[in-house]
Order: sequence, then structure tokens, then C-alpha cells
Amino acid sequence: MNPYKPMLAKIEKITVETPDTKTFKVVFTDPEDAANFDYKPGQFQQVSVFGVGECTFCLTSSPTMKGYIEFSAKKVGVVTSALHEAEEGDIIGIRAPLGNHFPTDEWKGKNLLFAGGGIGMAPMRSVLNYCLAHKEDYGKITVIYGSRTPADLSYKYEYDEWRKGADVYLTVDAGDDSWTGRVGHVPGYLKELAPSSENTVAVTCGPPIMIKFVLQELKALGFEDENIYTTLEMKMKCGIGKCGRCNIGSKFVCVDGPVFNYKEIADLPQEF
Amino acid sequence: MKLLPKSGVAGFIKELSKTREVVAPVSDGESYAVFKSVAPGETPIIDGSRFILSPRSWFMPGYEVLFETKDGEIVDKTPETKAYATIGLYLADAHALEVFDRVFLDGDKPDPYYNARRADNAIFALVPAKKRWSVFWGMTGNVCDWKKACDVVMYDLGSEFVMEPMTDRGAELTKSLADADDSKKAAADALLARYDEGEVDVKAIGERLMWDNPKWEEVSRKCVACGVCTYGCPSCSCFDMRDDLKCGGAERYRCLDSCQHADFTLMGSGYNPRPGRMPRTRQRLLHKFKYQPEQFGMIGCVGCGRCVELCPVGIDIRKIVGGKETK
Amino acid sequence: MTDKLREEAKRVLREGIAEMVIGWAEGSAEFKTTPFFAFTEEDCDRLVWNTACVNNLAKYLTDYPKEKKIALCVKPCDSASVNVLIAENKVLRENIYVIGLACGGVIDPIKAADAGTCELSDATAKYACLHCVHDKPEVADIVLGEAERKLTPAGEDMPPFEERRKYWEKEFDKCVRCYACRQVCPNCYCEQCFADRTDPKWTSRKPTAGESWMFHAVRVMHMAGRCVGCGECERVCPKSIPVEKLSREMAKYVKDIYDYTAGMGEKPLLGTYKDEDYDAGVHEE
Amino acid sequence: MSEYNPKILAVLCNWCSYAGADLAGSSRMHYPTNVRILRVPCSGRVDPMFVLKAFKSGFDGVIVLGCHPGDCHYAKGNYYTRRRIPLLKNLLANLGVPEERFHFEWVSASEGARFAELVTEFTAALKELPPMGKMI
Repeated sequence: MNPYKPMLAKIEKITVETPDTKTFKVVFTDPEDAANFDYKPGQFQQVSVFGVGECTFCLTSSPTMKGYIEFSAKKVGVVTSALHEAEEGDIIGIRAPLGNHFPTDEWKGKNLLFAGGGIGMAPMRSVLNYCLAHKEDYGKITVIYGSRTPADLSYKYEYDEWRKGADVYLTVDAGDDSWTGRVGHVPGYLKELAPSSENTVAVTCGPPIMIKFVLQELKALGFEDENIYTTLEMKMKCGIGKCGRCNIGSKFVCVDGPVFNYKEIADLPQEF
Repeated sequence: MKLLPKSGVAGFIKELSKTREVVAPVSDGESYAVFKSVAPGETPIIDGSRFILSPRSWFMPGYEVLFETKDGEIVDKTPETKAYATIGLYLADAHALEVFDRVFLDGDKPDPYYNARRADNAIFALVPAKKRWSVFWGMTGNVCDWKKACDVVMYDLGSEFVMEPMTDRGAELTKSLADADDSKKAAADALLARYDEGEVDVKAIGERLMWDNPKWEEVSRKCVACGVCTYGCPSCSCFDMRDDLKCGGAERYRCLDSCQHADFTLMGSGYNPRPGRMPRTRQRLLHKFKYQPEQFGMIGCVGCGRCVELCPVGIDIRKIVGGKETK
Repeated sequence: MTDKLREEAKRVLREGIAEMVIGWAEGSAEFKTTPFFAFTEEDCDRLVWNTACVNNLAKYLTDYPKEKKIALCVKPCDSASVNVLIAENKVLRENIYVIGLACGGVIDPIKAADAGTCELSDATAKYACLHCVHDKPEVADIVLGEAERKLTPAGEDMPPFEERRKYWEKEFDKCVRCYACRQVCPNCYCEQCFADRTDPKWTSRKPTAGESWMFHAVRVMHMAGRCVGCGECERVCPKSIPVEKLSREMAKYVKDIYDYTAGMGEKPLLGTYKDEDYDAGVHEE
Repeated sequence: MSEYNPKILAVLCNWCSYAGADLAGSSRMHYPTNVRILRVPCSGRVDPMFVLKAFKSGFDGVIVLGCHPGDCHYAKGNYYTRRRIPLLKNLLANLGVPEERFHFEWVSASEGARFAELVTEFTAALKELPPMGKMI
């Protein structure tokens, strides 16, 4: 088995999430690959656009959604630009699943709090949908999600579905004429809502500055470091701990991560 | 132990090449010797007369195509596993292959490209007669232990090599040679003892090379981020994977890369976790002396001294690790 | 000589002419020196000047803001590099105090290590020094010492035209694209090198002869009229590719047709023009 | 075996030479179909990298045309080019690329005939040489 060889996959559907983000729904072309494929929420994949390069994305679909996988890409570099130019039916390469996952088994019986910002919702969507599908295993689920503008909110088409099993709170940094919801930052909303830290696990993903203040609020609410989870991001090439660039201290984000809790992160050099 | 007179080297290699593809340092231009497959009639340079570049260039070539796409299919380009014999790499380089093995072969996803060159490769490691000024094997490990990484250890005694087989394969390949007497064995041991100078204290080194040591700034000030240290290193294994378009499809290749380059960790968003020369210098040293011992209990540096010799600005890893520049 | 240099460095710091002195200090072996940054008079006692002072220290000028007052020890070739940086407005002349050192050539540390001596001779000299004719820095606030050129000048080293393509193909095939030649060059200061750009992709990272041809050819073009011939690129190449050969030929040609020498002009060669320039666009009927 | 048809890249300044090529076309002048035209705003835009990349990618010849000195739409773009081009020629010679493969000349908007003549001559000259061959 060659770990560098991608599986071929066809882009089934492209959903425009925000002006610069698209979600790609892909299906493996080889039925054998599709049958053998299994993953856990929080794992990531390497997506190849042949001739352009490879890029790291988290699997934003949940393992409970069978038969296809999804990932969201914001247009920033050459590979993501090429992906944004792709059309439905195009063939791409996928190496997945890679990395560790959210410890959803350990969380059983606990309340869950998700605090996300912008494209940071992508890794959290996977675990959120997974937990919602196994609602009976978990306590109360709370989602706080914010973005710069209403247009930058991703996965709008799923909010109604989420609301069936979770409390969903949305906020934007700057509203527009059509926006009737809350205006303000995620940390401020978190402080206002003040969810209980008792028997609760918090998951936070988003821009570093948001994470910094969300952490402060979570600490103030009494969350312990080991109950706060996030996914880290580093440049990756091989995705299997060999190419040597995604290390933080002696941990490779691609093998030991991308999911870390803050107790683990506190032991690492402050390099990310 | 066996004896191989230097005049017999060409014949020995000819014999060896009947069953295995022989890889050895050969002349490359005017000043260096590089590891290549030895062509018939070509004489390897193993007498210490030239600066031998690291065997990494053979085990991890400058670039190799991983796969191609053709007609919508992926064509795997994993090379065939062949029988090789690598001759004339330093004992330290043989130890560096053990570091490579940890990186490439351990875990549940071994690297097939590296494995194809490593799986059946008889290692003839060299202990040169003349210890170069830059060599510091003894500071990074127990040199006698490194012999286990080889099939045959060759001690250069001037006019002849004492060949010490370490494995059955090594014994098989050297059985045609004459036996060495006790005086030669003693000379060989004395030669190796000269390389086993210095002390290894991983813990002390780890403490000296603290992540937030203010001295890092000073160490890295003169660094020009050229990355020659990493390209010359036998145990540096970092690589890059890129795509190129070619007629009728695309190919993905991997090429050497260096943690000293600014774009090594530069992300698409423009954010770089190691933006300056200081974090990059620190990364290289900590990777070898702290992270790799934590990951698999082995110092990543083997003390071959090539970075000391090649560094254009004279940064001496021995002084940094020995605490003379970071005290 | 070293004593004079130390005295001068101390004076510069004492009188506040500069905040730091960039010079050379003793390295790990007698044929190795290492760049050294002196901030105090005490530090200055570590400065040395000998034939092993091979580094072109002008490289470090662009690491610091223009406003910083820096004293720099230079050999004749390094002083030309400083002048290129001044002409290109990367450093301000008034903020740089240049301590010039008369130089009769320096050694190549690897050649010297192999020869076992750091005596300067044709065999141990850095290759670029065999092409150099200068013994005194052009741009300097003070010049220390006297020097005499004893090296035998190297002759024409470009292979005949018919062999060149083969020759360069063989040389560039060795290149591993470590970019050490670029990194060590005092006048390669672009924030993003064309070779690192992913879009447009001028050259692939793949170290094949063709791609490396592209990299080196463009680098020579970018260095046209700017390369001072210090030979650092050639010295640091871990594959001993004669990287500088093309730039050296270019410098000769620039001298021929524009009477311009890199590091001697007040304006960059390609940033100016003259009405009477050699006109390559006019073809005789 | 089919006849060898050299591939030629022609880098033309928008204001003079491209108009010249246009004139050649609209006046129905005949010239070889070997040229691929790259239009640039000014011959001053011709980065030597364009030419080197063309040779690297397997073009057999490159021809760069611009406004006559003094005629530049941007006043002095072509003066800078005039300085650069001989250096590039010298570099190519040192790399072993024959000088017949690279041509630089001034062609104004009214010189359609000159353009056709130039391309014809250049193509004929290249046919005398072996193919450049792609550098791998």
C-alpha cells in the first residue's frame, strides 16, 4: 500500500458557501475505495488537483453521512484557486483519512459546547453532525457561531437541521440590512450566554485571535484545559509524519493532531 | 575479521557487482565525491582523499517521481526492490540510515520508495584513517553501537582495509577475503577508539538547547538561511511534494527541502509559524537533539561534521550543542 | 593588522559612529573564520583579519533597518557590494561606516582543509580571487593595511561555444536547488524570489538540468550589472557548480559595451539609459 | 519524415510592432505561420525571463520587436529594453544558444512589410539550425 498514492474521486456537487468558500461533495470513483473508506470526525485529508498540487482540508462531512465526503475550501493559494475553478464531474485525488480525531467516545454523557468563527466551522461541522446523529449519547448541545458578515456564515442550509437537536446561536461582526440577528463577536456572545462548564466539553475553532479570547471566556466560566478542544493547523505535505514540516515541538500535527486539547497544547512550544 | 588490500578494492567491487548493484562515492566535478551506482570500470573514492557528500543523495534522490496520471489513471512509480551494496559511507552515515528508518519505515505507513532502496542493501561502512577536523561522532552517540547498523565495517589502515562483518550477509559477502591477524584487529579497534571521543548527555543537551533560550538570537544572527547544512546532512530527511504538468497528464514528485527555507512552513494564507531565521535555526537543532530523541529515542545528529565544514558562515553545531555558544 | 582593525572598531563604537561592528572572528579551525557582530569594545577583541576572512559581510546590511548605524569590515569585493546596495537605495551611505581592508586574496576553507594549510596560494585561494584585480576597497571611510596580489590570474575559463550547451547541462544537472547561491549573495535581497513563486510558476522546484538552467540563467540576468564577482555563490555551492562563471562573463561584457563596472557606478546599470547606448535593434541591411 | 517547422515566439509591443503585424495581416502579406505572437504593452515589459522560459520550454527561436527609439508610447520603455537585450544575448551565447535564435529589432506600426520580411528571414535562418529541443 503506497501512502502517497491518492484515491480518485469525482466532484459530485459544489456548494457556494460564502463569497470565497466553496464546499465540495466528492464520491470515490473506485467502488472498492468507497466501500473500504471509513473515518472519524476531526480527521483530515490531502486533496490533489493533479498538475497543481496537494492541499490539506479537514473532512467536514460526518461519518454518519454515508457514501460521500465533503470538504470546504477557502480560495487562498494555487491549489484552492484551482479547486474553485473546478466543475462538477471533475476528478481529483484524495488521501484520507489522516490524523487523529475528536474523542467522541470519551465525551459520551457530557454536554457539548461548540464555539466557532468563520471557516473554523468546517472541522466542527463534522463532529457536530456526528454528535447530533448520536444525540442520545450526549447531553445538551450548544453551538455559538460567528463570522465577519452574514454572507460569511457557512452551512446556512443546515442550521434548521442543527436546531432540531442543539441550541444554535449566530452572531456577525457587522450586520447588513437583511440581518436581524445579533451583532458582535463570538467571545462576547459566549460571555453573555454563560453556558455552564459542569460536565461540559468545549470545542473551539476559528481565527487565532478569536480562539485567544474564547479561551479566556471559557476559563472564566470554569472550563478545565483538558475539556477544551481545538484543531491546529500547520503547513503539511505528506500528511503521514515524514516530510517534517508540521511539527510543533516533538508532535506532528498530521499524526498526533490535528485535534488537541489545551492541556496538550500547553506542553508544546508556542509556535503555531 | 577479514583483510582487503587497497589494491584489491577494484576486484572486490567487480566481484560484488555480479550479485548486487554497487553504490559508492565517485568523483563529481573537481572537489567532491557523491554516491552513485558505480559504472563498470569506475573507481570509487573511499581512501579519504576527497570530501564525500552525504549518501542521502542516493537514498533520497534530488527528486523522484511518486506517481503519474495517465488517461485518468494513477501510475505508481515505486521503484523495484533490488539487491544493492553501499560501500564507503562513513560509519556515522550508516547510523544516519537508522534515523531514516525510524522516520520512513516505522509506523503504519512505511515509505515504499525509500524501502525499495533500503530493504536489501548491504552496508559497507567506512572508518577513515584520517579523522577530519570537523568530525564529532563521539559527541552524538556510542560509536561502537553504530556498528550494528552495518553489514561490514571497513577500517582504513592506510594500505589496507580491515573488514569486520557484522551480519550473516556481511560474512557471506566477505568470505573470499583473507583473515586478519590480531595486530590488525587491535589497530582497527584503536582507530575506532579515536572517533569515540566526547560525551553524550541527551538530557544536558536538551536543557542547554531550551526553546526560549535568549541565545538563539545570537546563534542565528549570522545564519544566511542557505540550508547547506540540511542538504549536506546524512540524517536530514525533510522533503517537499509538488506537481508538474507533463504531456498527457501530471506527475507528482518529491524533492529535497530544507527547514531553513522561508517557504518551508509558509501556509497558503500567508501565515508562517517560523517567520525568521531564528525559529528556523532553532527548529533544526531542536529537531535533531530534542524532538527526535523524544519521538524515537535517538539523537538525529550523527556527528559527521559536514554541516560544520560546508556552512558558509562557519556556524559550528559542536559549539552550540556543547554549550559554548548558548551558555 | 588585526590589532589595527580592533583599535578602529573600538574607536567606532566609543565615538558612537556606529551601534555595531560587523567583522570576522576566529572560527572552529585555523582556516575558518565566522562573521561576528561586535556591540561592545570588549567584543572588538574577538575581531580578526587574515586570509581566511572569506565571507562577504555586506549580506547582513539588508537584515537591518536603513536607519541603523552600522560599521562594516569589507574587502575590496565586499565594498563593491556595499556600493551596489547604496546605488539601489537599500542602505544609506551616511549610516554605514565602512572599514576597508586591503586584500590580496582569501582562501577557500574547503580547499585549505584538504591542502592542510591556510597559506594563501593558487591552490588554496578562493576561485574568484584568481579573477580579481583589486587590492583596495573603492568605497571606504578608512582603509587599513597594504596588500600585494601574488596570485596568478586565472585565464579564460568558458568552454568553446560548441561545447557550452553540453557543459552547462552537465553542471546544472548536479544542482539540487538548495538556493544557497542566492541566499549567500549580498545583492540577492528580493523579498520573494521568482524561484519561490508558485503563481506564475517560472521554474519548477524539480532539480532537473532544464529547470536549474532556468533558475541559474534568470539569476545571472537579475545580477547583470550588479554582480561584483565576490564568488560567494561559487564557494558555498555544495555541488561545486561554477555558478559564477556566467556572471563573470556578463560583467566583462557589461564593461565592454557600457563601460560600467558593478559597484562602481552611482546608478544601477539597468535603471538608467543613455541616448547613445549601443543599439542592438538596428540591423544593417 | 515531415519537414522541420521551427516554433517561434514573437514578443510584440502593443503600440508599434503589434500594429505592424496587424498591418501585415490586413494588407494580406504572406509570412510563415511559425510565429506565435505574445502581445505586451511595451517592449520595456519584456522581462528576460520570458525569453529564457520560452527557450527552456522548447521554442526554437524568440523574436522581440518594439517601437523605434524615441517613438515609445511610454516615452522611454524601449530605451531600457535596449540596454537589457544585448546582455541577454550575451548570456544566451555563454549558455551555448546560438545568437541566430534570438532576434531583437525595431518595427513601427507602419512597417507591416518589414515585419513580414523579418519573420520570413528569421524562420529561414532557424531552418538552417537543428531543433532547439526541450530542456528536461
